[in-house]
Formats: sequence, structure tokens, C-alpha cells
Amino acid sequence: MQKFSAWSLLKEAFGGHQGWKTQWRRAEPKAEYDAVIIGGGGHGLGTAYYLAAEHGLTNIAVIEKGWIGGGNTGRNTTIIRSNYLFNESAHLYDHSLKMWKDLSQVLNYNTMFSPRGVMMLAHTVHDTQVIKRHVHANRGNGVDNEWLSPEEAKAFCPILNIEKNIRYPVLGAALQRRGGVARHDTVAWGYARAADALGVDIIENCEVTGMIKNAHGAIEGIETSRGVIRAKKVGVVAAGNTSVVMGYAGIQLPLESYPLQALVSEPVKPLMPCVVMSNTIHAYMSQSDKGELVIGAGTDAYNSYTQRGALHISSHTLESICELFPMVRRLKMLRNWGGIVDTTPDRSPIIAKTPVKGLYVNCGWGTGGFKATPGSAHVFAHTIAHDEPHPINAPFTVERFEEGNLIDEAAAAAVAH
Amino acid sequence: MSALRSPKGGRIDRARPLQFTFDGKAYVGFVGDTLASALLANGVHLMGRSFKYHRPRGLLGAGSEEPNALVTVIRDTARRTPNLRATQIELYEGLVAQSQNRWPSLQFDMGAIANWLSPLLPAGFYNKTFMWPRAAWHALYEPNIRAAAGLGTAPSLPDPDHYAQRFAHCDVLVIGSGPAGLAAAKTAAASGARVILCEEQSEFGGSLLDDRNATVNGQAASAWITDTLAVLGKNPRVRLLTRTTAFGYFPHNLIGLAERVTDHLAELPDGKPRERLWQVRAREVVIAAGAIERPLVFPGNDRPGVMLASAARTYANRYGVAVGRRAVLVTGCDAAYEAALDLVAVGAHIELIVDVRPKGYTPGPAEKAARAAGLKIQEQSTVLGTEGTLRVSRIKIAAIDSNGVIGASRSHACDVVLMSGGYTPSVHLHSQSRGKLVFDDALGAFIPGKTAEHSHSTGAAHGVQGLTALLRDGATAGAGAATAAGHVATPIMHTGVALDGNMAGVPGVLPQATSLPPTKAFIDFQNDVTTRDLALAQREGFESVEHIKRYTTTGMATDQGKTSNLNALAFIAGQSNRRIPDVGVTTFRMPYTPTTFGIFAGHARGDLFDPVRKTPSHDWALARGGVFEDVGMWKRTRYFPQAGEDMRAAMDRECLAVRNQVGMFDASTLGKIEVVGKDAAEFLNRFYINNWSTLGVGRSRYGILLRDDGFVYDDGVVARLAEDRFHVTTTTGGAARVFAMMEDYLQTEWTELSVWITSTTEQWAVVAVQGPRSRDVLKSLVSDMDLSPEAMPHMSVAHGHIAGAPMMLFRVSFSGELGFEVNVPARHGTAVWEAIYHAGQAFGITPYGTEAMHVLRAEKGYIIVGQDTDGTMTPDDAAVAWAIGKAKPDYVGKRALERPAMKRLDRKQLVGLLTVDPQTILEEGAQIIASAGQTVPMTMIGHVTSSYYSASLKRSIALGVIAGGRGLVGQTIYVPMPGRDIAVIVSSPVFYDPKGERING
Amino acid sequence: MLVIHCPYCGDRPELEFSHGGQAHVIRPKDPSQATDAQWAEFLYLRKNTRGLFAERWRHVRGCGRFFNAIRDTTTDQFVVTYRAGEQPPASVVGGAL
Amino acid sequence: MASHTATAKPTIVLDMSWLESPAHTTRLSFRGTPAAIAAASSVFGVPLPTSACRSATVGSRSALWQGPDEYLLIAPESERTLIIQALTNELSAHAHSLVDVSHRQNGLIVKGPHAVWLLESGCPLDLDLSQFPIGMCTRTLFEKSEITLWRLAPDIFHLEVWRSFTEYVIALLSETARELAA
Repeated sequence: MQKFSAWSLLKEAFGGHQGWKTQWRRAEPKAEYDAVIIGGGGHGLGTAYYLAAEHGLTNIAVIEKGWIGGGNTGRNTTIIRSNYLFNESAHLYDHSLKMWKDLSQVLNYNTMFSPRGVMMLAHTVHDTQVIKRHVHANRGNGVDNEWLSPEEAKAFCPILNIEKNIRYPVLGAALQRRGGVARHDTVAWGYARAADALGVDIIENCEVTGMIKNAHGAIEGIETSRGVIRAKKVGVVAAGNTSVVMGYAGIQLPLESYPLQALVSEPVKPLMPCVVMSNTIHAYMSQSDKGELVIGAGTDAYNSYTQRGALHISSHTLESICELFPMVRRLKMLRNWGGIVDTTPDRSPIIAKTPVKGLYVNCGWGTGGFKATPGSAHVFAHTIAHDEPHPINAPFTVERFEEGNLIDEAAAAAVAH
Repeated sequence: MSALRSPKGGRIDRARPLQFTFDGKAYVGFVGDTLASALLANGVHLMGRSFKYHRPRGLLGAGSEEPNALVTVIRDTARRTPNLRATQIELYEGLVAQSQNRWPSLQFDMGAIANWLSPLLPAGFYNKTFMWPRAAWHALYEPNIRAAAGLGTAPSLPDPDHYAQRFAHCDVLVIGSGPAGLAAAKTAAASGARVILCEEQSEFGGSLLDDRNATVNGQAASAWITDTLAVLGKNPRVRLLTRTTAFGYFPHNLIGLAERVTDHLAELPDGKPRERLWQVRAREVVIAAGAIERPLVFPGNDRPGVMLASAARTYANRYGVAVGRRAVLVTGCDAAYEAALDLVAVGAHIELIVDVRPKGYTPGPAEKAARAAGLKIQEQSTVLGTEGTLRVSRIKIAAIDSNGVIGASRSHACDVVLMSGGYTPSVHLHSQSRGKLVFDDALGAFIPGKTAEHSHSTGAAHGVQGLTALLRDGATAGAGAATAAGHVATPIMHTGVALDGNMAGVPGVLPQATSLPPTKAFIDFQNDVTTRDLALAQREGFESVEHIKRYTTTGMATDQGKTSNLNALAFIAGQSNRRIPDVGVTTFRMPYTPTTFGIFAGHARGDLFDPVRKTPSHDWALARGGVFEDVGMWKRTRYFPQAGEDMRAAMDRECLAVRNQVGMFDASTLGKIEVVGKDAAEFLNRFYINNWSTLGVGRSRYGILLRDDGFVYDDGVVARLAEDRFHVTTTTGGAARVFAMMEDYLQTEWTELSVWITSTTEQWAVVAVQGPRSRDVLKSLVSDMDLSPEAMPHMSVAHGHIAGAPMMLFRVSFSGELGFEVNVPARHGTAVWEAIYHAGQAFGITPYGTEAMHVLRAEKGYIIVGQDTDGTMTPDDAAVAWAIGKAKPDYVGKRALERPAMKRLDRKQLVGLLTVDPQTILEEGAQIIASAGQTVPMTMIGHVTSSYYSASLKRSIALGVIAGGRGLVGQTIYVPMPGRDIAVIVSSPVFYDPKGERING
Repeated sequence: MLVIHCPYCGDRPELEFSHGGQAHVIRPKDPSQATDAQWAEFLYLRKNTRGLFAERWRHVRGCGRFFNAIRDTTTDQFVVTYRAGEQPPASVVGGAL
Repeated sequence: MASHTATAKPTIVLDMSWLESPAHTTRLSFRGTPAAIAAASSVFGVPLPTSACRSATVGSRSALWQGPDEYLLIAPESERTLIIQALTNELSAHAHSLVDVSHRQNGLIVKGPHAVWLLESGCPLDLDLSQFPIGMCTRTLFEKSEITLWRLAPDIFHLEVWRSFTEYVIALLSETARELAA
């Protein structure tokens, strides 16, 4: 792999940047692989990378129906945090957060991970109780998260409106200083480049159209728009399209796909030093390195694969943003887009083996998958390589819904009374 | 008058000069000018700096496609608007504009060092570097990148302006008011259809306003526009909107319009919004958004003074401004020749016209006219570069021979270079609606294909050319739309006469010498994306156009690639030997142009952000210094502090008053549902976990509601008012969702039941009167009821009157004391509240708030659903399994409770928690561990759900949930806090009056 | 904001409706006879159809009725709406049920 | 937020003639089977409309269709007991529900040449007479508040608003009406 550094950049500058090599090969599908990953987003590419880098599986391919990183990897608001309530979630997301810290160096690709701090606002007494419960649970798990008074919150984010006369005044906030944002595309590209260097074939514009099982019901390969590809193991990481792909293997998962919107403002000089989230009034905002305010909206109410959301959803989000940051009201929305998020009944992911031998699935990340990219990919690669889950993803089974062992962070946040 | 302003012509009012400043320097323009036209008239071309390299930039265009001339307009500190296009800022007296993204000045910008370092800053450079040393990214690199990026500066104060919103419906929405749009609107309106015509600019007419000589039906175009608008204006079914951008095409023909109401005014009128959002539901949409001219891509194509030919026309014809004195036109498009003729008409000299098209094209009407006018034309040539620091001063032209070999270059002095690569239809809205695009080879651009919604693209937006054709196409589209909307419409045809230059062009990059040019050829001006960046991206394997866009940021600037997208596609196609349509096209997304956050938020701020729901005692509490909390949309009084009291002191006093005398509490926010019908009891049996069949008329019972997944969802007291009538209460937050859940089961699962439900939450005002003297207080106000324990035992309900109001009285207690809940029709609520307060004075009545209410119930171990439970708890977890009607074959949630995980012995169970030190108050949400001194990660076995100081017990109390907690009663567990573990003894959750004797007082 | 045809009130804006999930999911008549797997299927397993999808809506800010709809989840265009308890026209059932 | 400079504005005198608060009335929520609906019509003296989103008025009494089995009966306040008793007695054979909601909501009248214009600021329905004729009534939304909107005349609308949302609806309408003063 061609080393990326300030020196290589300087060296190439003298050559008019003619010497840069392809970041990943345009691979043609081979007839057979040891493992095939369906889905060329961050999670899928990462899975391939860790299979190659840590488990020695290099005869593998990533199959992507469009272009890599073109799904939710390239459509999210890039918030990274690990201050989850339950042990299972905290372990998974903190595993990921720790990996984010070194990801640029590991991949030799600047993912622009920026631990600027993620602040979650409390607007009601109930919010305060819920958020403090998180703070305490996080502390017990060694996950940093601290409670801030409104004044401390404003000191951390000076444009935050903590006036008492707004409709839902800020009563405090939880701050995870290690949390932050990253540049979403680079995660896909960085993993693709690193995986490619280890021999992984990255095959774009290749849509999966079927699954092939042998007489014993074990996975044998996949059918694609570019022909049959045999594979001993198949990992499905297809986000919003998981139901469709798993349907080819005759497996129905408890998933529903919803539109999720995000938007950015025109770029402006730095004014937002951190990430602020408000679950109560549905607003999430940070500022990218380019200067765009990156704003998350809620999901639409109905299942859809259209990759777009309704006007009233983004309006609702901007109401909240303008209330919390009233000086941004004159700024302008530059771009709005939608993704398809696959959600499980408890809004926690499924990272598991399936009833079909050799078939593995990683899905159900809902609105929060980006932050988990490295950790998810890492434990999923382990699951595929060992045909056994990593201890971190062992609780994230499909069976938990039948047993009642839900990992329901949203339910734990309950509702106000 | 400046020499660049023509003595007459244009649509400005020369009798009304306007003073304005740009970067502190005073200038004069006229009514009708934009900031751009006024600055040009004053000889100012340099208006901005680019995003990445901070290169000096002038105007490229004259409309919303402008990528370069972004400025900040400052009315006052709070009304500071960054990133406005000078081409769209209408001049007003006293306008203050500032350039952006430069320091210390626009002319001399330190940031331009990036331009010198540009060899180190190719596309994606930041992916390749800034990784060492690791800590430097956050400490050094990133802050500097951020400071250098961004464009304008956001205001530092809240925006004081208002934004309005409005819904509108019409048969036909016409977007754009050029010849096609006006013809469409005229035809549609004549059919009787309801029509909305919106225009992005300050006046209707579109491209007709840029044409000196055009006539329609023999009339000067401007006169025809006036007449057409007069007809439309008189039609009550027509709404005309200028300064209104159709920014978004949403599903099912919902179009978002952004109307700029006051930004063009010197004095802001009181009461008017700054901008207004129109949400238009149109049966049919006519998209007549026109076409945008493309720049040519050649080295040095970004110098101030290098601009689109169509922009020069607009400035000449609309504003009477010559964009330069000595112009060179470089064109791959016939229509651009018209700009040269127009420029001559405003007194400029055309140094040379360079036609870059390969030999063999058929000269169009505009070229013929230019030749006839004797303008000097050099064919089959290319541009090798430009010179000039803050303004173009020379251009280097070279001929290309028949073998494609570029000849020697020749330099021409000039002060402006006009360029045209042809026109790109504005397919944005069509594409947003999910309509397909098809590539028109003759035009060299994408045009709308199959529609996905009820839309009709027309005119230049549809690739149509020539004035008569535009007018006809518009009329046909208008008739088609009106007909589809159910009207009988006939196209009203017009004949237009204009020069009708051909708009086809040559997308992509002009032929260049093989050696690297010393200057850059820009594709995306604002984001400084050059041909070299696109080539690098392809070299590095970025194949998808979406990848190239993201890697190079081409098309991602505030103009969203209006002038750059097709050139980028063409370049990529050329590099990879593909046809443009095979490269693909990036998705167009809303908004068409950047759209102010404020209009999405509208009035929603402060008390209008969400309804403020107030109870009947609200004003009374407010007048007495009550402190409120938000519960859903409701305001509830938390406590009533007296002079000098903090929350704790007020709570202690309020709690003791209830325990010792009597307190009153506004419980009006609780949800209330009247369940009526012969199967009402059966319905409730199936719905709640309890058995309701055994509940007698006039009696009430505490009910628990699960969802079918077995988890506690809501609770409340349910009273049987008659055999077939129940009064159900829910939690405050649960009112709407419990009602919806009831309707769901009644309408879709148990349709055989004869039951109806009605929300009565707001019908009743509820005053809880609690405490040993509560009966005494009520007795003094109630004469028609027997309140004795015999007549009105605990959990009974009866009707009577209080203070003249009809009353439904519940004997019920959420405090553990003797208590009543007075329900009166809501409009009596305030009077009854005050009557109880006054009558209660004799008994020491004390109003109390939600905080005291919480303490009182916690002392009794009563749970609050949502605080002591969350969505993961079963009735057994919450210690309310006693409420289950055991004999019932089914109820919502019953089956789910049989799942293995729901029966595990280590489930978290509700218990009481008593700190070893009685004065230590645990923090709600604090975690629980079995043994002290644990290191991270601790083994957390539960958490504290409620925690208070109990003034009655003179110690702290808490409720919590602990794995297998009921088996741990009497044992010591620990609550780890920073620096210490608090020892806590697990207890019964009932701390006060465990035998429940007081309730029967 | 979609336009949804309420079978009672006619075409109305989406703002007035709440989505009720997949249609024709029937609660077992005797849940005690259901296995854990069957109960989990009833609670959690939903078709996540890419294409024609039968779903429930409630005209909560209108007539209050639940009703069913068939919508194409790839375009968000409705094919038909019909009252709760009814079956969709056979011509449009397709893979929606 | 106290420090910004731009709020000093002349006070607008708001013309509130478009708003009227009618006298309190009896409001009954009636739900029942078709037979009960038919029976209620004769007892109440107003035919309960069977067409969706329509109202019927006889004298001082009105019946508003709210849903296929749900009506809002409006009558003078003084007739409440009388009507409840009559309906209860006469309809005992028919499955139905009658609930007094007189205090649950308030009536508002929005009238005048700007009535439609004012309502369009928050109501997503098409209020053109052809789409929303006189006598039409329906629950809908006014921004974030549910309302029942009932057209009495081309430029007179009756709104029924839940008690605690009334202030919000009036405040929003007034905010829009500021433009009329400008």
C-alpha cells in the first residue's frame, strides 16, 4: 500500500500528483471466495478488512450494489459516542470508540475523527433523571460521561441558548468528551484501501439477486447481477436493504426500514465547537471541518425505501435547532438528503449467526450505526472467522426477541409523566 | 453616472439613486439594481474569495447560479446574513455589504497563501496527511483547517426577525415566469384553474427581461409581460409571487416555496415576516425554470472579469451596465453571440470573438447577426490562459488546426472575458420529484424524461429553444396541466420574434496543450475544483460520479453545481472514454438554492414552539410564585416556595402539611377517558391486567396497563360510574397514547365489543385534597353529599356539588393519607380551586406541587410509571403483580410474561433503599453494586429510580430496582459515587404507615 | 408530506394521520396456545417489503378511524386504501399481503 | 438574549375583529350504532349527517359529523340536562355512548375577509369553497393543535379547540394577523 503522509504528499506534489495509485482496485468477481461480504458500507468494508488483517482470510470479496459508502455511511451526521445505558450497548459502542481513536493511523487514512465532545441536553426533570442514570451507568462501565449544569453546558458550547424563557429550557447536559465526529466518506474509503491492499476484492455495481444453499441448507454462494459467486461464508451488512437480501436466504428478520433525513447549512466560520443532541426536542447539530452545520432530523413515521423524507420532519428539526441556537436562524439549508435505516424492535443491532450455516448478519443499526463502524466490523469479522460471536456481540442475537432479552435503550429512556 | 452605466435602457430607475457600501466604501446605484449590477456599474469586479485557495473572484453570473460573489449583508449585529449572492441582493438605501473569507482585506488576503501552497493541497489531501503526530490533528491541524474553511460569519445574536408559513392549494403551480412560464400561467388561468405563478427574481419575465429586441405578438416583450400580468392579476383564482423560489419538490406534488418578503426593503415594515414558507399542494406543476449557461473550462477561467456571456446580457439589458470596456467573447454556443451585440449596444468594444467549436457546425442566427455587425470572429480556437491579478487583463488564444494541433498562442488585452459553453436546462425540480433525466445529444445536456409526479417541464427547462417555441411549449404545458387538473383548457398561442440564438454547446474542457498549464482550469469555482483534481480522483480509482463528487467536493458548494455539474461529468466522461449519460448524474436534492432555516421554523419559538398547556390553577400558582416544570406540553407546578425557601424547604413544608393537616394539588393533567357500552367491563378486562368484573358501581380500583410485549405501559385509577360506564385515568404523558391504543384494539381486534371511548381529560379540572383534614375542608364546601367513611369509603366515587359546581368526587389517595379528588367541569376549575383554598385556610391547607407529591407517594412505595418503571419492566418487577386478575384467560401482555426472560429470578425488582447515613440523599439514576470498592467495569445490579428527603420520616428514602432485589431485603448494597461508595440497606418500598391505616382516616 | 386517502374523509394531508405498521397482523385468538416463537413473530416480525406493502394508518386528526392501505415503499405512492377489516381488491394484492 | 439591539419596534395595534369567542354551549360527544344515530336524530331534533365531514343545524342545535360513529352535538348551554336526559331515556335500547364534553373545548369564530387567509397559516386543508363548502366540518390540525373546523359561511369559520390549546391557537392566529396591521 502506498504510504500516505505529509512526505508522500510533498513528493507527489513535485510530480504533479501523477504518481498516486488507485486507492482500491476495480476488481472483477472471481468464481469463488472463502468469504463474501454483502454491502460495501463502512461496516461491510471494515468487516472485510478485519477478516483479512486479523483473521488471515484474504480470499474474500465485498459486494456492493452501487458505490461503496453510498448508503448510510455517506448519509449520516457522523456523530460518534459510546455513552449508552446498558452494559451490552456500552461495551459494543465503547469498543468502537476506542478503535476510532487510532483508526486514521491503523488505516493510514485520515478519517478526521474529531473528539470534540458530545453533549446531550436535558429539558425536563424526567430528562435529567434519565440522563443522570446514563452518566452513572457509564461511569460504572468506564465510559466517560459527565453531568453539566446549564451554565457549564453553555461554557462548553457558547452558542447554546440556556435562557429560561424558551419553551423547553435547558436544565443540564451530559457530556462525553471522547465523543465527536468524523468524515464519513473517509471511513469507507480508508477501509476499502486498507482491505484492498490485503487482497480483498471490492466489487461495486454488483447487485445480489439470490443466495445458493447446498443440500444440507448451508450457504454455498450468491447470485449477483454479475453472475454466480461461490462462497463458503457470507456476511450480510446491507443496512436498509437487509430484509431484501436475507429474504433470498429465506430468512425474515425483525426489521423495518424507515427514511431518515439529515441536512447541512452553508459553510460558515467556526461557531459550533462540539456536538449537541437533544432527544426531547429532536435536534442534533455539529459543525464539519468545512464549516457546514450538520443537522440530524428524525425518522419519518412509515416504512420506505425512497431515501427521502418529508418537509415537515426537517421543519420540525429546524424549529428545535433555531430554538436552541437562535443565531443560526438566518443561516441557510444547503443540502438535505435521506437514508434508509433498518430498525429492530428494541433499536439495538443484530450481529449474529443465522439458522443458515455459513450465513451471518449484521443489521438493525437504526439511526446510530456510523459511530459503531469499527467495533461492529471488528466483532462481526470475529463472528464470521470463528463461526462464534465475539463476547461483545454475543448478546446481539436474533433469538433475544423470542426470549424477551431485549436491549432496549429507548424503552429505558421511558416517557415523561 | 459611471462610464460603465449606459445612458438609458435597462429596468433601473435612474431618477432614484441609492447609497450603499461594500467593504466600507460608499457607492451609488439605482432602484432596480442588484448589489452585483451596482458594483459592476462602479467598476468593481472583485467581489469575493474562493473557498479553498482564497483566489480573488468576480461575478460569474447574474442570478441564483452565482458561485463567486458571496457577501454578507449587515443591517445590524443580529441581522447579519452571510453567504448571500450579490446577484440576488436588491439594492436599497443604506445597504451595507461585506466581502467574506478574506483577511485582512478582499484585495490583500493572507489566506491566499493557500493558492501558493495549492500543489500540496490536491483533492483529498486531508485524507493523506495530518496523521502525525497523532495529537496534532485535534490540537493543531483541525482548528486551522476549520478557521480557513467556512465562508461568511454567522451572526452572534439571536435573529429578531419573524418568519411566516402558509399552506396553499392550487390546480396548477407554474414555477418560473419566462416566456414559457407566463404562457403556461395565462393558458391555465384562462381555463378557470386555480393558478399560482412564482418567480425567483424581483419581477416577472425571466429571460424576456434580458432581451432588448424581443417581441410577442408584435408587442415589445416588456409590454406583453405587463399586459399578461394585468390579466393574471385581475383573476381572483390566480396568485402571483415574486422573490419566491421553488426550493423543493416533495412527494405527492407538495412544493416548498421560499418567499423573501422584506430583504429588499430599506425600512423593515412592522408586522411583516422576513421570509415566508409556502407549502403548496398542486394538482399539477409546470416547471418553467429556464436554463443556466455553462462556463467554459480553460486555464485561468476564474479571474475576476471572466464571466458568463448571458450574465453580460443581463447586466447590459436589465441594468444598463457594461461589464467591461474591452471584451473578448469565448464561446461554444451560438446564443452567446447575442451578448457581444448587447455589449456593443451599451458602448463596449468587442476585441475578439473566439469560437471554440470544432469545424463543421452550422452557424446559428446569433453568430450570423454578429458577423453582419462586423464583429471580429476567430474560429476553431482555444484559450490557453488569462492574465491579471485582481482582474483579467489579457487572454491567450490559440488556433487548432484540422489535426487538432494547437498552434501558437496570441495574447489579447481585455478587461472582461465572456464565456459560454452552452445552456443546461434547470432540471433540478424535475429530478427532485424523482423524474428521470435523458441526455439530449443535440443540446449537449440532460433534459427531463419520464415524470414521477404530476409535473410538466416546459420551455428552456425542457430543452426547448426559440421564442415562439417557448411560448407554444409553455401554453401547451399550461393547457395540459389545467386539463389534468380537471379543467377544459386550450393553449393560448403567441408568436414571438427574437434573435433566437441556438443554446446548444460544448460541455467539458477546452482543448489544451499537453504540457501542464501554469494556471488552473476551474470546474467548480466556489470549491476550487480544477480539472487536475478530477483527473487525480479518477487516477486514484474513484469511478462513480458520486465518489468523484465527494472526493473532490465538486458540485458541493453553495451553488450546488449549477454551473459546474455538467462540465464535471463531461470531463470525467472524456477522461474515461465514456459518454456523459454513461457516467451518470448525481442526485439533485432540495433545496434548489440555499433556504433560510428561519422559514422552516416559522413562528415556532418561545411559547409558540409547542402549545403551553395550562391547568385551571396555573395563573393562581403563577401569582403565588409557583415554580413550574414541563411534563409533555403541560406546565405543572413543582412547588410553591414561600419567602426565603428553596425547593427542599418548600417540599418539606408541603409534605408535612399533607401528613399533618391537609394539602391541595392540581391533578388536572391526568388523562381521562370515558369508556361506555355494555361490554365496557369486558373490554377493560382484556385491556388492563386487573379484573374489572368485580368492581361495583361507585367504586374505583388502581389499574395497570401493559403492551402486548409484557412491559408496563401506563397506570391509573379506574372508576365504575355505571354498569356500562367507566371513568379511566391515565398518566399525564400517557393520555393520548393510551387512548390511541384503546381505539386500536376496539377498531381492529375486538370489533365485536359494544364499547366507545371518549377523551375527557380536558372536561374535568381535578383538585386533589389530601391529608387528615381533607374531609373537613370538603365538608365545609359540600352540602349535598355524605362524606363520612361509611358513605364514602376509600376508593369510592360519588356525585354532588361543590361551591356551586357539579362535582364527581373520588375518595382516593396517592399520598397515603385520607384523600379526595374533586373533579369539576373545567371552567369551574379555577373558582373551585380558590374556594377550596379559602375554605381550607381554617384547616391549614397548603397547596403542593409535583415534588411533594412525588415524596408523599414514594414514602408509601407507590410507583410512578416512567420513573420507577421504564419500558423494560414487568408488573412483577414493579411490585404490582398483585393487581393481575389471575383467573383471566387473557389480557394485553399476558402471553409475553410467559417468555423465559420474563420469569428469570435475577430480573430487576423494585425495592426500598435506606442509606445507612439517614441524611445522605442518593442521586436518582445512581447505580447499585453488591460490594464496595469495585473497580471499573463494575458489576452493576440495579439503579436508584426515586430518591428524596422525607421530612415526615426525618431521613432520606429511595426506591430502586435491583436484580433479585426482593431477596436482598435487609442486606447492605452500595451506591458508587465519585470518590465513595454509599452504603444502603435494601428495604420494603413502603416506608410510611406500612399498614395503610391513615388512608382510612 | 404525503396525501392519504382516508376511506371516510377522502384525500387528506399526512399530518393528520398516524402510521400503524403492517396491516393484517392478527393477534392470536388464544395467546396461551402460542409458542414463544409464534408470539415473538406476532410481536416483532413484520414484512419489510420493498415494493407494495399493506399497512395501517389511523386518521387520528380526522375521523379517528384505522384503515388499511397498499403503498409502494419504493415510491411512496398509494395504490389503494380500504377500511379496517376489509381485504384489499384482489387486483392489487400482489405481494403486499 | 437581552442584549441585542434590534427589538425596539413601534407597537402594532392589532385589529382583532376577525376573532370572536361565542357563548358557552352544551357539547356532547355521541357515539353509537347506525340505529342509535338514527334514533338520536329524532330525539335531538337534528338529523345527524351520515355523509362524512358534514354538519346539520336546526334552530340553535347542530350536529357535527366527527367520524363514522361519532358526532359532536352542540346546543345552548341551558338545554344540557334536558338533552342528556332525553337521549339517555330514548336511546336505552340502542348501543351508544353519550359523554358531556361541554368544558373540554372552547369555540372560536374566525371571520371576515381574511378568515381563510388566517387559517391557511396553520391548517393544511384546502379551504377553497369548492373543497371546503359551507357546513363542512372536520377535525384537523392548526399547526400543533388539533381543532374541529366548521365553515358557517364563506368567510366565517367556527373552531372547536381543546381548552388548554385555545391560547396557543389564538396566539398563532394573532401572530399571523400582525401582517394585517402592517
